[in-house]
Amino acid sequence: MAAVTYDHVVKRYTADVTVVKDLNVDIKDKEFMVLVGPSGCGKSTALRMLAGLESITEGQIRIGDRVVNNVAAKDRDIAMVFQSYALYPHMSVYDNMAFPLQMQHMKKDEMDRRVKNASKILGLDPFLKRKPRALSGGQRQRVALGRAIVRSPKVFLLDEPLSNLDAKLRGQTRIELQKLHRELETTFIYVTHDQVEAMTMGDRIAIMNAGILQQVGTPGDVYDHPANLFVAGFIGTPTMNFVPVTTSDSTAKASGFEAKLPKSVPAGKGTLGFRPEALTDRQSADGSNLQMKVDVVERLGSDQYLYGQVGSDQVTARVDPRMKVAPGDTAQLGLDTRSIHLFDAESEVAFF
Amino acid sequence: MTVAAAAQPTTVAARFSPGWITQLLQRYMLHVVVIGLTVAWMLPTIGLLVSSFRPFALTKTSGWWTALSPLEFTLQNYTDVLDQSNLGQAFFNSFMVSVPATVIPVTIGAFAAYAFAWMKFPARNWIFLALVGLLAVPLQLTFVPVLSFYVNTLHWTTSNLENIGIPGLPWVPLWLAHAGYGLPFSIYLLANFFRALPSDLFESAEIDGAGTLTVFFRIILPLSVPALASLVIFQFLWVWNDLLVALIYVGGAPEVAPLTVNLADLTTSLGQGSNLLTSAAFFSMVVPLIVFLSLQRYFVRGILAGSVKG
Amino acid sequence: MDFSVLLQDIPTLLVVIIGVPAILAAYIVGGEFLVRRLPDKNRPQVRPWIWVGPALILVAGYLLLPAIGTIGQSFENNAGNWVGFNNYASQFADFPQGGAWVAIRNNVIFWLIFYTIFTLAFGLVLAVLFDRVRYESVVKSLIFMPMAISSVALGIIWIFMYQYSPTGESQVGTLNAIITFFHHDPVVWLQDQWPSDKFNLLNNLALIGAATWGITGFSMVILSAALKGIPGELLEAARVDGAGELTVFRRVIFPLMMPTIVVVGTTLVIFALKAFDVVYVMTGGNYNTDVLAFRMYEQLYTAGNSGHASAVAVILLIAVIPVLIFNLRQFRAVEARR
Amino acid sequence: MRASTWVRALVPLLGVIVVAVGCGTGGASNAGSVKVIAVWSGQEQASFMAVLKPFIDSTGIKVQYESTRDEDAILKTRVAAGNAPDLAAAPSPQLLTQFAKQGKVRPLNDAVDMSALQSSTSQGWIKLGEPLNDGKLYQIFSWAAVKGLIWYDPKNFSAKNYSVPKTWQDLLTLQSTIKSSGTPPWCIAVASGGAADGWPASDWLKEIVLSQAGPDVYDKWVAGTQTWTSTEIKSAFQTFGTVLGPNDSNVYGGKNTILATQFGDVGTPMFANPPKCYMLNQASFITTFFTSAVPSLQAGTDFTFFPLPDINTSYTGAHVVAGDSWSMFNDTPQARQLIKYLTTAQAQDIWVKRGGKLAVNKQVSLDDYPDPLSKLSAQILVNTQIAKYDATDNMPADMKNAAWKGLLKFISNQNDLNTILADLDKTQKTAYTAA
Repeated sequence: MAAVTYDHVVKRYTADVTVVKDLNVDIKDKEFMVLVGPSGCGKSTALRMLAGLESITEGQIRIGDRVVNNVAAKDRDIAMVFQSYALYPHMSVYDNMAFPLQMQHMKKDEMDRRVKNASKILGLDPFLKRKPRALSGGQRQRVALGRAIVRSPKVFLLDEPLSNLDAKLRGQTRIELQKLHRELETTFIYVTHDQVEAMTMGDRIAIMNAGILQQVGTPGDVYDHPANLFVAGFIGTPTMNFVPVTTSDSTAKASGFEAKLPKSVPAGKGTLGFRPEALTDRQSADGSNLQMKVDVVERLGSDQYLYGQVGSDQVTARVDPRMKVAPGDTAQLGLDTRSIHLFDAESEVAFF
Repeated sequence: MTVAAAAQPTTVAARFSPGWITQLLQRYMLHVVVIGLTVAWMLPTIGLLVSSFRPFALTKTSGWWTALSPLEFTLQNYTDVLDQSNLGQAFFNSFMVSVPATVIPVTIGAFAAYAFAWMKFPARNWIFLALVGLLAVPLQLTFVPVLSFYVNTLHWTTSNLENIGIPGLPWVPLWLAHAGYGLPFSIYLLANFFRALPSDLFESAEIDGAGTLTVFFRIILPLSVPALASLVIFQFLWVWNDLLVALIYVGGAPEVAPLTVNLADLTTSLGQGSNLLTSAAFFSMVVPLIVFLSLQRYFVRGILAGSVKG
Repeated sequence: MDFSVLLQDIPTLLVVIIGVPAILAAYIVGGEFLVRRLPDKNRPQVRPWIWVGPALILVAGYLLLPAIGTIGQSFENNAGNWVGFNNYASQFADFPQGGAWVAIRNNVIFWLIFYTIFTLAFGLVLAVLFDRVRYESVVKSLIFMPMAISSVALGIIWIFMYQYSPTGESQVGTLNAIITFFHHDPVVWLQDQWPSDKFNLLNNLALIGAATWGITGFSMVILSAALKGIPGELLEAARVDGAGELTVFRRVIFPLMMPTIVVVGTTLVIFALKAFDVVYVMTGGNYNTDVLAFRMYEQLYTAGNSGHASAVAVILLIAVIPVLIFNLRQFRAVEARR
Repeated sequence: MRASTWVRALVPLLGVIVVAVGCGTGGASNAGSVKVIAVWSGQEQASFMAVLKPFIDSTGIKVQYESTRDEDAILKTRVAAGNAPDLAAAPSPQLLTQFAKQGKVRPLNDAVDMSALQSSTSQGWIKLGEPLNDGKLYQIFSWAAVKGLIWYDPKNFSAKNYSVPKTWQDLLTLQSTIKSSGTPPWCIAVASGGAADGWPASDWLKEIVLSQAGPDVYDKWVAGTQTWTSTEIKSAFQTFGTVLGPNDSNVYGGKNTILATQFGDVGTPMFANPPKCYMLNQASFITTFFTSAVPSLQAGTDFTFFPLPDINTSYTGAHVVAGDSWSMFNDTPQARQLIKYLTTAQAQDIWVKRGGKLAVNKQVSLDDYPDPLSKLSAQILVNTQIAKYDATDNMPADMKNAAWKGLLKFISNQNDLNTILADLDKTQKTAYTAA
């Protein structure tokens, strides 16, 4: 229902502690935007500035067309789900969900209608009279969602809402959240440190590191065209292989192999990046083949990962599960040069 | 638990130890320890209670535990207190003193503790420290300056306040005095408690549209019931049992003097009538105990459980 | 005896019981109402002062200003003339038995250590033990009972407990009765010269014991509330992890209760430094049981020497400073964790 | 909820208060009143109220009486803060003398009828009321007690054929006779509930100083010009030592019992069967303690007293007395009326009849005393040739306290005498200038 814009936003605690540096993001209306990054990267601070829980040192945050820098949290028409859920322990589930509506002095029947509606969506009907302590973790999480839903806010803020759930429940809730996003047709801004959540849920992902926005894009974009070494390494499991290389024209020479580059680059030092799935047991057409001394073999059923040495570099490969290989073997592998990346050694920015 | 664990030396098991004895010991050890400690703790009070029912002459020559043989009990000490003191008026006065002198510092203290715990303002920590430091000021030193402020600046004395005729007015200086003396402790205790509340709750409420007042009245206060209950009890006890501050600020006139003053007057300046103090002590304990017992249920387990933990 | 006055005046009582909280609530609501009239920017600057204002005014009036006056007076004689550090010099004269030395020793060593540790330890042990029985509320009320006893009555009870009759006579005091039951000579608890007549420990401990008995209910109740704030799952988790009960207590319960223990401990340390009632009622500071607060009282009211009294009070205030530093660290740590 | 809601909720509450305030019982009493502070509570308070009743009935003046055990603290605070009572009575004139020095109390020369006072009260008592020696009367005495009475159980004495000693030597002989019979001669108890511990021992010392060294030394001692280390005072301590015996062996239970026993319980061992001691020294008020501890005791048959024999015969008939003195802080007509009333025989007689006090006013008839013993002590009071006021009570409070504490130390270890006296000299140097 509203776009959100971060416009040169800076958050500084003291002169030398800056946690968010010049953040520029446009979040479109009804978009599911995920802010992802390692802990301490400033993503939560960015969200809390939007929520109005932290002051903005420099720049502007806009919800729709309205600059909200000096608008009180309650007047920003947002709802937030906390990592800890922040349920009021002394209030029943119903009262927890009705609380924000009471704050708006809503008519009792309208309030009732909304709470009932939300509780139906979330399957909380049987628990309305209970106190939070009598609920399971998943139920509490849904109450926290319900409290956000009832307000029909312009923007939904979610601060690592799944991190207190177990793995199975987390998977389910991920799907429920996406459904909810579709049903509510509202802007969602979701903060997480888990790139899987980011990849699976986000319409777009904004990756942050050390207070600096690294890249914004769809999950596919970010995966296939990481803007820099950090993004490349952060997104995807197992992580991308990074091999130091010396480039000249359109070849890159590593310690154990040579790879043909799709584009010619200036001669010099760089880091070659390729995902495990780019290194397979199929021989490469352009001759970028290499030999790996296998240390560990991981069979996952659908896939088989090989961890080993290529030259003096540690590398991971994803091969056909039927390939027969044992630790200590030397495997013949081919590199798919169409999906390799090269990063500048100094700036770590991607050439391609 | 610790005691139960320690009370089972392993060396005994090697010699003679049918399993059920050890188990029995283990099972009842806790109760034996708990009840034993409680009884030991009550011994002085029991002694006083028994003595209060014994004829005065006997308490001088034999211990209270001999009271059963020969069985010699009397209600004399209690009836004497009822006859000699003006208990009705004194109880009333004590309530008139204690209730506001508890409510004022706890409420004002809660306001301030909220600010100290959750608002930012200059010199916050230093002011807070100064408050804790002021806990150590001996009250006796403050009497003259404070009282002369009342008398010389405000021209307030108990009797002219009484003459205005507004109910409770003669006690106002005493209320404020108890508030002033009780506030550092109130603020210290409550601020530490408030500070320990999870910040997510307030932030969530803030986003939900709750103002400062709503957060205070609808979230902080309900969540702080155990701390508030303890504080109410302590402040009430302190005021109820106070003698010196009452004597300084309202004096010993029977129309205004609280129970403590009244009961202290049972003995003469030379100490005659000290037998009455045993029974008087029980009269003065009744109300504090009722207050404690009625607030006891608020010390419940885990009021924060389920709020922010996964 | 006439209780009718109690009934007659109940409307007055009600007015006060309702009126006082109403005025306080009106103040804060009104204050907040005014704050909201302010521009957005100024609200966070003004609001805290509305909330702390009444407390600061009362504390300043009743404690701070008199305390400042006390510091000034400690450098003056009774006539109000500046005497420099003379008042302090006379407190620190004649080490170790003269001036305020005995009081300082008793407060800063005996009371501070034994009173604080006894009370905290008893409170903690009782809170933990009682937490595990179903009749908790009953035993807790019984332990709490001494709190309801005024200091004067407490003195009477313990004078009773410590009463001494000569060896061979029947003992009226409870403790001596127990001791003589085991064929030991009765002990003169409050005058005893143990371990030596210049360094009496036993009678100081006897006083501290009486005070501890009175205050343990306080530490038990607060510590018990903190104990109940520890989520059960955490303890279960620790037990599942194979921790014994002692380990659970040492590694889980104790650290989680630490903030509360600090609060109670701080309060007790200050109570220990301010110890007065028990000494006043039971020994009058005789037999080397003097304490600072009592010495101050004597200097102020008996000797009528406000300079000396103020100097003693200032010594007492200075003794609190380490506690304050500890507290400052503590809440800086809490702040950092947020 | 917004602020406005809270405001709306509060309006009715405030209304209640305003109405209540409006309905408050207004109006002050116009008859006039006197505020009085004294230490009398319990039975003593009842007696004082009985004294006041005729005054209130006849004048219509309301007397607001406050009693406090902690008179030093309360009165000093109130006076310093400017909230003094109109009248105060103190058991120790020193407190009131301090206020006289500070100019806080009003001279009474105009307030009372001096000629009437002089005819009804002996000059000694009036003189005591002029502590500043400026010819102004600051204190008026109403009731008194005689100190230095040796109490004994006549049945015990006759059973053993002991006779009442007439001379100091007789007393010492009796003392050793009793001791050799296997029972300690004396009971002494000096505890007084904390702060006042030790005063009963000072009764012994004062009596000895007066009777052994004479009134001049006594006066100088009170005034702070006679040092504690002087031979006179030191030998008074030593004489007290001969009463206590080596290591307090003349006293029941020795030092532990002396120090640990409340002064009111001093008589209990004497009335035991067989008696555990034969004599004790206390003021006239001790009888009420006897009878409350052992209700069956009869004055005269179960206990009686003889005055402490003269130590030095040149001071024969010297006695230490104590009494309640009055001062006026606010000169109001009502206060004047009341203090005048309190000097009258009519007023003093009321308490005398109720027991426990002796009248200072000579016009109170000896026949009004309720029992033979109080009559006897009243007679001593009237016939005393050298009446001296309680010395420690007349010393500055700091000195008084130090003296009490010094006596406690002396009882616990008589060998420390020199140190104790030297310490007392130190206090003497500061105490008299401080106040």
